[in-house]
Amino acid sequence: MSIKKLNKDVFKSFVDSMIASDQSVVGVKEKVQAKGNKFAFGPLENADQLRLDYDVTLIPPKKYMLPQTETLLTYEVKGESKQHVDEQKLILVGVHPYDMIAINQMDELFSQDEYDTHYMTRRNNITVIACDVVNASENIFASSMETAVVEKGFDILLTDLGKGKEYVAEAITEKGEALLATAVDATDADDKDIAKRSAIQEANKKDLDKHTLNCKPSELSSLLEQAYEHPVWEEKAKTCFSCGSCNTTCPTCYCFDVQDLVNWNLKDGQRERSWDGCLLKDFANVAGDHNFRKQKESRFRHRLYRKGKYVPTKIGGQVACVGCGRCVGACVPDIANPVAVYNRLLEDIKP
Amino acid sequence: MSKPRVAIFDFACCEGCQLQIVNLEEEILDLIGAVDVVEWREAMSEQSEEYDIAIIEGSITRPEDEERIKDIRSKAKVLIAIGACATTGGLNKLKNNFDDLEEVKKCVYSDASTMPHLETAMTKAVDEVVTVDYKVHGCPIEKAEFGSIIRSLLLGKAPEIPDYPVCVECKKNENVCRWEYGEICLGPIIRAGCGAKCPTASYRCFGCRGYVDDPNVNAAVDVMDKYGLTVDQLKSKMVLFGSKQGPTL
Amino acid sequence: MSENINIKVKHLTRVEGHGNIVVNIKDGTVEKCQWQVPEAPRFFEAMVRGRDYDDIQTIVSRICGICSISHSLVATKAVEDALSIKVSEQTDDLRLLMHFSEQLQSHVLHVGYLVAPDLFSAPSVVPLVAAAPDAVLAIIKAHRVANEWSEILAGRITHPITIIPGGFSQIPTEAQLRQLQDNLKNLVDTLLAIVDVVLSVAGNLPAFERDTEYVSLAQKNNYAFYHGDIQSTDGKTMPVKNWEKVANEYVVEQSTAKWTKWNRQSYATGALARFNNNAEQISPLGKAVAEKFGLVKGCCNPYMNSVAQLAEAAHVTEKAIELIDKLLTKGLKTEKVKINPKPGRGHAAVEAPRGILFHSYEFDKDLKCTWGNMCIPTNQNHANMQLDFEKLVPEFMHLGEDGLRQTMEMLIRSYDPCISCSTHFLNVEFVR
Amino acid sequence: MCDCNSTEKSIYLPELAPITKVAMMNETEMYMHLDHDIGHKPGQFVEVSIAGIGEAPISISSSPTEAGFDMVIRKAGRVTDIMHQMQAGDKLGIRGPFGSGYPIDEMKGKDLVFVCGGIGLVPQRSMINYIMDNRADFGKIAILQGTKEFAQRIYHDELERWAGVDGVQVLETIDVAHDSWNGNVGVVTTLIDKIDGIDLTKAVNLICGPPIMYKFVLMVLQEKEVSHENIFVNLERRMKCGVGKCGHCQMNGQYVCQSGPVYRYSDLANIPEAI
Ligand SMILES: Cc1cc2nc3c(=O)[nH]c(=O)nc-3n(C[C@H](O)[C@H](O)[C@H](O)COP(=O)(O)OP(=O)(O)OC[C@H]3O[C@@H](n4cnc5c(N)ncnc54)[C@H](O)[C@@H]3O)c2cc1C
Ligand code: SF4
Ligand code: SF4
Ligand code: SF4
Repeated sequence: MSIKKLNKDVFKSFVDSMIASDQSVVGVKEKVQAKGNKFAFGPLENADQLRLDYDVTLIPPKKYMLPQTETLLTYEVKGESKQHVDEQKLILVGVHPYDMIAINQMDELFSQDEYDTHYMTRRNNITVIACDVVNASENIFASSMETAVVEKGFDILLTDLGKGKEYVAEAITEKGEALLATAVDATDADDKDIAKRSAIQEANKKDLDKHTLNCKPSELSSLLEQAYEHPVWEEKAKTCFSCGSCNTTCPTCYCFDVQDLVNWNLKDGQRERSWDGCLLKDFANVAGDHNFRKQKESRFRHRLYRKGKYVPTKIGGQVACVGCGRCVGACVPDIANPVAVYNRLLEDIKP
Repeated sequence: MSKPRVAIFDFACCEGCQLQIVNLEEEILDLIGAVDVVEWREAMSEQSEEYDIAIIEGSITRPEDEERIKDIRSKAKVLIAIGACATTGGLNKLKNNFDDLEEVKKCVYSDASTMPHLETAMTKAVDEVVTVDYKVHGCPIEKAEFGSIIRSLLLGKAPEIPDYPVCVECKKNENVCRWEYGEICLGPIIRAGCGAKCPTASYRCFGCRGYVDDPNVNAAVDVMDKYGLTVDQLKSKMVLFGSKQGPTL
Repeated sequence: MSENINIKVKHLTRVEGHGNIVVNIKDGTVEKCQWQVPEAPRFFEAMVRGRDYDDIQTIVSRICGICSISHSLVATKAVEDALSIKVSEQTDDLRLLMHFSEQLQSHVLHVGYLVAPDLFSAPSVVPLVAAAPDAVLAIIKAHRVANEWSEILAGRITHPITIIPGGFSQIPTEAQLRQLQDNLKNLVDTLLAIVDVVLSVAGNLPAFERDTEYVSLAQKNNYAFYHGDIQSTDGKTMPVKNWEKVANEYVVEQSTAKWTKWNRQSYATGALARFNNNAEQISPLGKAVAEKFGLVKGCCNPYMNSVAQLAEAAHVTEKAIELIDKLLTKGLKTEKVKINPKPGRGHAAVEAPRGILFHSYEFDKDLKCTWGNMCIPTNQNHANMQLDFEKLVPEFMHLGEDGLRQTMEMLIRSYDPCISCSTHFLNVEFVR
Repeated sequence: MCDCNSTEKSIYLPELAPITKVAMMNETEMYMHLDHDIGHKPGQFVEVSIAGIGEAPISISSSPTEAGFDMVIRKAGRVTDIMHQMQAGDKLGIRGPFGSGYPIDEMKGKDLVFVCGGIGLVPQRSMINYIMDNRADFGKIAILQGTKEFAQRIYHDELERWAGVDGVQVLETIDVAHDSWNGNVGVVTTLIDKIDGIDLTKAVNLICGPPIMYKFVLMVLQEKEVSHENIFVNLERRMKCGVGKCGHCQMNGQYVCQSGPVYRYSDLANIPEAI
């Protein structure tokens, strides 16, 4: 498939023409209300709003596949239920490699064993335009997690060759190819452009390193094999608020709660699922008020085991922390950083 | 099945929570369709001694109020406390930080302090006097949450009232954390359910919904250093809606 | 005609807070006639002491759920006055816009939900749903639009969260303001429909007059809500910082709320007071509404307060549409709040929907509050209600017990009293 | 990525089935039968859905050799409260069966010991009755049932019936003595020594009861040197989806709704959260 080069103007009109099409387009924008320059994915009204030089978004783009809250079923109270599947088509612009890898993992998790048609239908209706990182965020550690570049999952990959003046765009799917074809003034990328792109990606593999994991991600599983009773869990969790911010901002967390709502007529309503978090106190509570993870430290440990050991066994060994650094910034007491925990374990344990 | 009879009563408060019921706007017609409102002093002249569900707004601040709430409890099958004043004592408990109210009154009114209408006592939340079946938190309550709790009860189902911190809803709303601006946001120890209204409006959570069941207040104390703040500053924020209840610093 | 009448209304309904009416008439002589306020005192003046300057608004907003925006605005103005903080023109305009939303919300609530049932001889708005569904839906719609308007500016409907000393924690987007402006334009017809409904039953407003002193804010070129000096219909004016010389609060036996007096034994405040002091500045639509009811400057019929509220509802809607034009033409700017607070004492006044509202605070060098004083409109009306009663009872006792009671209840309601807030300010001096 | 089309049936969509029989077993437990075949294995469970109220995981209590299926419901919360108000003819939403169930093949030809606490008997019954209907395939059977109080006993008719079957012994105990009870008094572990003619170390031991019970039963079996391979436990967890997505039932790396709720104890060696 094709690799094109788009200069600034061509790129802008490419984005504007997507916006003008019948598909909804969401991309990274500077958050207007916030005082700092934080970024968030939101609906684009024009190409100027798109900020591909962003560092990291407040919450990951998973919200488009697995929304904060979504309707699974509609029903008559105490009667028949109907499934509710959202089939809206969407173009998602500006997904960073680490977030793309997280989406790839989630695609696997929601399609393996029991196929989740709610997630997968949304996913299949999204055209993803990924982009390489231009500005490293404060806490990124994608270099350590081997997630600084991505090879699959997206439809088009954009690489900014410098200050938003020129982009290389590579389509790797039919959907992507068709979309890229609408950028009529784009030229074919030449070897020099592709070399520039490789240089940027190689640099990212090294430079997205605000925290450094002192082992290979593939070694985490065997590290954790021996770390269950380590004092670090209690040390760190002492100041844990059980606020779940490390879960809610994480691109690979996908646990959910399900609740039934009813309308005012008390006759119909909907069953909704919404994000949950394993750090929240009642996550493993059952009838009789028995809590299978009552202690803060056991919940704190569970998350880091999920990332480093449990989920990897379900998805062919890939570590379920992609190094976006969001939880590091989101944790008020500053204990959530997985690298800090894993490195602390490495001081005492050899994987 | 006949419609449940609902009576709404107020004690010491700003009546803002009752206003949220009015603020259901068009939905209030649905509410009236689903229940029989038999008493609601602020909105109607009818009064009734017979009701199934009593909705209580406001704190208990006088001995005569204690008698009144006990009487209401004895008549109601279900009693719901709405709003911070009723559920936790709320802002009214700021008063309880003064040690001796009798003396305070004497010093203020001198001779007049024995006048019965000036009687006041330490503020109590409703459940410090009678059993409360359900609580709708907030100052004021969120009308959406109130509606869904009422509908849940009408279906015969215990409502799901969150016992996790405001941060959960705040993060879902994609807010920038107030702590990043060096503000003391009580979100991590306060019960969610408001949709993180305040941080979403770029304002710190000041704790109107009361603490989660097991707030890690020690963590909050530990965190102050990291942000260059003092424990006194934390106390001064916690005291607003958290005086004399839950964990006190 | 009954010679003996005993009225005892405990906890008057359809008003905010608790008030009692007691009347004893024996052999045609009025022995007792009282407006009593038994509301539980809440001691806000004590509760603000020792608190941070940036928590004052959060605390005093809880004085009243219905006029929480007015309390928040006046408190913030007083805090800013005390700490020598200046705000931008944009902040001032946005706050005024927020303030207007509360006038509309509160007036619609009062006229639509609380007063209208009296005019229709119904115990509440509930039976009106069946009897006059269109009118009820119009009232609900106006109330909803007003609330959505508040929410855009204040962050939520009741107890604002965006007002901070020096500015706003967050301002609306231009798109939100445009949408709001559209909603307000669409609302005009709804408001006029409500006006017509009320007009059709306006004959049920009692014909009662008592020469009264009316006090409100007044400004040269504006129908004053948010800025201005204190003015009396008796011709006196007073700068806001001297408000305590206007209120002259005192404690009476029959009330947990304090009473006030200025140039006479009592004065009245509220929509009618504003109209009597500012009638020339009311917007064309407001003027048209007033004319429909024959409301003219100098009116001394307290029952006409509800009509003045309707005129003001039209006024604020029209003015808000203009104000949004001004804001959008200039373009909204995200302003970082940078302040350099200095300790001191400050005072402020705004017109709450029910009348003039005063707050004052003092802060020490740590910017902790050392003193606070607030005087709310209903306090300022209690004495006037009592004097109205004293003239009204002999004039209306021919209606018999039920008729008299109804007339008296309607009188209190027409003042739109906010009783629970009026009791928060017993002048208590706490010793720790 | 699978390109299955979106009209695929949702794994969260329940199917309505009418309740055909209900009976109160005691104050808190209700028996229910649904004439609805779901093709289950002993030890599996279903998600019961009442639209507007919610869902709850409930064990299947009957053997697949019988038509339809049985459930026993303890009144514990939202869904189970409403279930208790239901009658024959009312409909329930059903998803499932879910879970792995008992390892029938490996149990064949062996002696079996069922240790049950309270409504722990409910899921075990699906296996017990399967054995009763295929009696020749299995060895000797011991059924140990412990109940807190006399009034809470369930399935006592059936316990009696099983006791009459050749090669089956039923031992029952209650925690608190009662006038109408002249059987064993004490916790369920006190019954283990009373098992007659079964070598526990060669038998398959199946445990199901309240969370606290496992520790004590396992301790006794440990003393008796029963190998962990020969012990199976049936575990409860919080569940929302039943299909290995929502994360609530996870204990360490295992999703109980998929790999459980029945586990070979030796497989739990690296699952410290299990017991
Ligand atoms: C595999 C399996 C099989 C089971 N088989 C049976 C069976 O055969 N019969 C039977 O009666 N039960 C069975 N259970 C247990 C049953 O599923 C639970 O009792 C279930 O909670 C009942 O649902 P409910 O809606 O009635 O209760 P819920 O309303 O869910 O409440 C029950 C309790 O759960 C906790 N809880 C639930 N939701 C929350 C929340 N959001 N926040 C905090 N705490 C919460 C609380 O402690 C609450 O008291 C089984 C469970 C499992 C996992
Ligand atoms: S680790 Fe941090 S972010 Fe996660 S729950 Fe604990 S305090 Fe919250
Ligand atoms: S702003 Fe407050 S509520 Fe939101 S995440 Fe931060 S601490 Fe939690
Ligand atoms: S964010 Fe905090 S203060 Fe604001 S409404 Fe929620 S609980 Fe109350």
